[in-house]
Amino acid sequence: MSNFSTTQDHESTGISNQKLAMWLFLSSEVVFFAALISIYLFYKRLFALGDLTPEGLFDIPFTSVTSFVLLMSSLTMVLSHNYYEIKDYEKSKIWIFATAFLGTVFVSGQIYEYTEFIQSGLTISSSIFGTAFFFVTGIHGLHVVIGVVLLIATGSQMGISNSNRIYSLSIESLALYWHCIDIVWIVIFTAVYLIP
Amino acid sequence: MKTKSKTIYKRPNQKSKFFDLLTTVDHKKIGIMYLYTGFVFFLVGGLEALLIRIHLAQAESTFLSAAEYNSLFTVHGFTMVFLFFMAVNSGFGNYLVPLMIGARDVAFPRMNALSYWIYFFGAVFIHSTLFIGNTAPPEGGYLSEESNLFSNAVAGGWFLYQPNAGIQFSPGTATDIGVIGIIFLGVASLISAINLTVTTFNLRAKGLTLMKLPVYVWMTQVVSFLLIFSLPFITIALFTVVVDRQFGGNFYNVAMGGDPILWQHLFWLFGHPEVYILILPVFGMISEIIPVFSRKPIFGYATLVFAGFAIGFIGFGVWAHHMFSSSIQSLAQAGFGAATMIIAIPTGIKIFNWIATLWFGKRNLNVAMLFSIAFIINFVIGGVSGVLHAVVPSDWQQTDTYFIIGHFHYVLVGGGLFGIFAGIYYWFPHVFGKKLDEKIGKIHFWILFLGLHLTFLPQHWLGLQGMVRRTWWYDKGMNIEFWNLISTIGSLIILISVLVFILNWIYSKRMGEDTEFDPWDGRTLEWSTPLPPPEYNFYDIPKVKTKDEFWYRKYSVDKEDRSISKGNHTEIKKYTLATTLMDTSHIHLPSNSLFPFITGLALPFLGWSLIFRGSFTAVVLLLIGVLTLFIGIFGWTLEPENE
Amino acid sequence: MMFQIKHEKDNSKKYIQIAIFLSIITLFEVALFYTTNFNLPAILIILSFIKFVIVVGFFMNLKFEKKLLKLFFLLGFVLSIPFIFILFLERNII
Amino acid sequence: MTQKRQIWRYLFLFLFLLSCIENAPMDSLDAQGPYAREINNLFWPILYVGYTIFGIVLVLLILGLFVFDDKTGKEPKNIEGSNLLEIIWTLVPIIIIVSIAIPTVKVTRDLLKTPENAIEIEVIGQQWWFDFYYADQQISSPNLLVIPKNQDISLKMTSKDVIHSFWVPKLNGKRYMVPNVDTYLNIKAEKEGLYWSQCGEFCGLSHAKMRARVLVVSNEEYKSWLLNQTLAYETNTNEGSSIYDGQLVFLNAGCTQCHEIKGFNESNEALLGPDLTHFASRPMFAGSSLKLTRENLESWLVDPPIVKPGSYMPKLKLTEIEISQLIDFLMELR
Repeated sequence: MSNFSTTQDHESTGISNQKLAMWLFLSSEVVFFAALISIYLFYKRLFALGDLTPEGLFDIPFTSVTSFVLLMSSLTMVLSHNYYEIKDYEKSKIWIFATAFLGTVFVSGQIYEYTEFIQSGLTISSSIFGTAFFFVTGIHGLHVVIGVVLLIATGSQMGISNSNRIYSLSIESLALYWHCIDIVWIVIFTAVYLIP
Repeated sequence: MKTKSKTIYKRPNQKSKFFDLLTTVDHKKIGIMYLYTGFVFFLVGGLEALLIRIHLAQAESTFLSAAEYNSLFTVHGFTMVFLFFMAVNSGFGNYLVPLMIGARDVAFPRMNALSYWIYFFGAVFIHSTLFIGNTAPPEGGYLSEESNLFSNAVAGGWFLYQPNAGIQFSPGTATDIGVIGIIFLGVASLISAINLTVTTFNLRAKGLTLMKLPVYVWMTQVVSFLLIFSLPFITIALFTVVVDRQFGGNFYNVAMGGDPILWQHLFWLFGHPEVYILILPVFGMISEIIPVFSRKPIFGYATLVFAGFAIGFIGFGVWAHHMFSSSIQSLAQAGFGAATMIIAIPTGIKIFNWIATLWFGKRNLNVAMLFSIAFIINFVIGGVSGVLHAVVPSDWQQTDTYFIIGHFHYVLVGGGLFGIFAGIYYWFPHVFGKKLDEKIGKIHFWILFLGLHLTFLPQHWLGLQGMVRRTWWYDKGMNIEFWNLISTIGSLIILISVLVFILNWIYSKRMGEDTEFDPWDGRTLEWSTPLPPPEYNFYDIPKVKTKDEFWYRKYSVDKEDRSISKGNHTEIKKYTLATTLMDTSHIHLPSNSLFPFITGLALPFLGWSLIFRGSFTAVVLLLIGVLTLFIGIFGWTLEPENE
Repeated sequence: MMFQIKHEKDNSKKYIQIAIFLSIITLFEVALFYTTNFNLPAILIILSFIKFVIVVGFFMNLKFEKKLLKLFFLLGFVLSIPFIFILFLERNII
Repeated sequence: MTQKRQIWRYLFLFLFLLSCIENAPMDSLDAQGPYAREINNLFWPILYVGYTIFGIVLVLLILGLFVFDDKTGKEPKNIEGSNLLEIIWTLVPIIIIVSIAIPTVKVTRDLLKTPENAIEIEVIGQQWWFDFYYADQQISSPNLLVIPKNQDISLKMTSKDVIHSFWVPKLNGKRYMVPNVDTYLNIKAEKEGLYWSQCGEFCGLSHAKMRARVLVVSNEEYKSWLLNQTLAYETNTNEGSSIYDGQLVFLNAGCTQCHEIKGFNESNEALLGPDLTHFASRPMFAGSSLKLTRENLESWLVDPPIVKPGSYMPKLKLTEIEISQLIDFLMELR
């Protein structure tokens, strides 16, 4: 994923290669998550039949706190990118680790929620609701974990070397990826938790 | 890296040619590796097809058992669609697109190598189903004979309809190998699609605006969009199957309320754009070959490009024509039938544009041109039989019968394969600096043409006479042995033509007619390089003024709008050949990198760890897989860019 | 070699304000869900769409990018909408 | 069909379907019912349209290559394109497509309408045989659907395991049989006879051997058949006969776990295997893949999975004598 383009340094469309590639990947992710959520909505009418229904199970305040955490991690990410752009690498490093921290808080909240549900009997094979719920939130959780790993890797790289070192995965595409995960969680939170 | 290389392969500073192949990031070498691997799988797929055809030659034949037959046609489907056709398309795409837009390499060279290695290891992983996976009869069913090589491969048809490909009705690990293998190939195609899109939009030569791009680059661009937007559907669908089969999910578990039709929707939402992903690059190649050999520009460039986008876009709205006989309401069926017919219009525009290019041209019927013209004929036959079952009522009679098999083989073999052979005969000099022999080429063409019609035309009639698709057994009483026999003879003729082609390939690679520069008086930029092209493609990045830039460098236009040669062909040749000896210090190429190979290597281990889930080997495989993945990715990011 | 960084100014204040606005919407959303517990999903969908557009527009500053990027991102949406529509049509929910 | 039309059709028929001379039992073009005929009446004109389009393209191609190529020694004219031509070959296909689409929509809609006063018969597809259940008489006739002539039949179809597809080529198109979903297909036959049917959708190992027969009879015969099917089987009591021994073999070889014979071994819950009460009255057995003869029965009873791979009927390991006694008993089940 190097932002190094072959000997030409001019980009015909004025958008840097890496940003264009990241946005293409994000539009593919949009279709990916749209399909994911519509599978959940497709089976939604069957959820009330089983004994464990969404209304009875979901603990809305807890999940809205974790969603708020993810929303704030989006803020810290954009601050980190902002400080990186104005070459204040120390602050940028702090904020990037803050984002990674908020990300882990969100994931641990998610895992806690999973243990709650499994204890109350909802597993991936217990019912169609279980499968769909764990599938949607699981795949999103996987994306968040990958995001956190990348954040830590980039943050640590920023730490080791001096600021002008060109590491391959620039802050910008990482910020775009993280925001994408966040807005997808906004939609999942509404579709899975709030809509009856 | 100052290397004066006469041909692509010689890289003095590489320890060995083999190591260079593992670490290359040159778009040309990756393209050639795609083509070679794709062609190997074409032979494997062709062998499977032959076994099926020999089995079906006579009624009630016991040449193959049911399990072997089901595995054969499934692996034949996977191999031909994913491992041969998509590989050859992205091989041509990787090789030609940077050359046609005047770039030295793709936007992300190492990502390009990564997409090849993920494809390669995905292909190895899928074909491991022949040795590792095991299919068993559905729970409660019995199987009399023991399983052998083929009979334990994935056996659910290439679109793995649920719940038949679910855990209850095809237990065993073979289907999982097929499913996970396709996820890997999807990732490979997605990466190469993004790579080519960024290359096409960002790395064009000076003055090469979007409307001056060669039609082939446009078609590869439409394919990249189709890939980017249709692969998520298949990835999600295959994830649901992995969850269902491996972790006891209930997506398609009918007892828990799962709905198998959801799988069909998800699969065919990818399935139909997929067939346009296969055929559009071939449209692009034909639109490059016909103008060169009728020595006049492509007719109606803008409408051709627009028609390509129209096919791509409407391709997303027609997927349910694979499901007419399912229980979707009549409104949806009529709607999808109409939408399928609408796609025939842009395809018709394209075909009439090619024919119009032929008119008033100075024809040169060499082998590439023969293949292109045969492509048009076969594609129209395939298109017509396609429209026949876009008509919903007649599709109820024809779906899942041999009529459909006749249709898509006409379009894929008659259309796709002929187009790819046209591309091979046309660009072979560009890759190897030698021309494929015309005489053997013509023999190859006519035998293939005969074999195609003998094999697949009768299949239309078999379909109408009630021969259902995927039957390993048909009775004598069904009176359809005659045409099955003809079809088998036809498939043997196709085998002969492929052997003739291999002979031509081996012969011409050594004793072929030597070509230094621009053998066909080409029109697009890739012919302005010395053949075979050096590592850096263009000594100086070309300045583009008009469409068909290379043609108008050699010809000017008189008042009668005819081109007159500027007589500078030999000077251009001398200059371009001289550039290979000049100092190339001002050119800086990305260095080789082993990490794409390592990252690709990790994937089969992750896949096999899922297959052997629950045993100790699974843990070992998982460790190896995760370890190699981490080494690959972190090594990649820490690797200095431009050394 | 690195693509020149255009905007130099530090607009972290702006981002914080946007974040505050977003959190207000989230609070409003959850409050809405609790107080009335009505099941009119339309409001919830609109609110989440607003949040979606804000994050994409400002945090990912798609608003200030070239037209081509917007086209690519929009194409992703356009091609996922028929999917949802047809799925519901097939289950004759719509 | 007017005489002229007939000749015209056979000309194309010859060109397109050389093998239609001897009758293929599953030939979807030889329609015996109104629905299949309506589909064919739509198929033939569109086929002719397809021919003409292919003919035009072929002619244009040959002309372009051999007649209208540029004969002046110089380079050909650089014709970039002509808007007029583009408009023509966009509008003409649109007209053709619309002229095909309108009848398609019409025929699709009225073929999907359920006819009034139709007899409803349930069809249950399971791995590798069809079961036709006549609800009002509570009789099930595996592999053989008996219907009266000129009578609308509405088939209410479902599946017990995977997706199958019921298809009688000479009567109507095929329709999926989806587990837990009722799909409907209406058929109507105008001529008495035995029509072949085969499962359309790939459903596993013995998909090719999942077949059925549709027997079209006159109304009286239909009623007498229904009556006969409702009769139970009276067990044969004289010990000497081999039928009696066959009954014993049937009882203790475990056949009763899967098969039910009314009057002999009643069982209330649904069993895996087909109902054998009137086994011998049907011309075919084992998913209509074997004709009802002693040799076929023998080869089937010796090792079912060889005949139908993956079959749910295990290899019973019966001795020669037991098998022949069992066959005598089965032949009694008229």
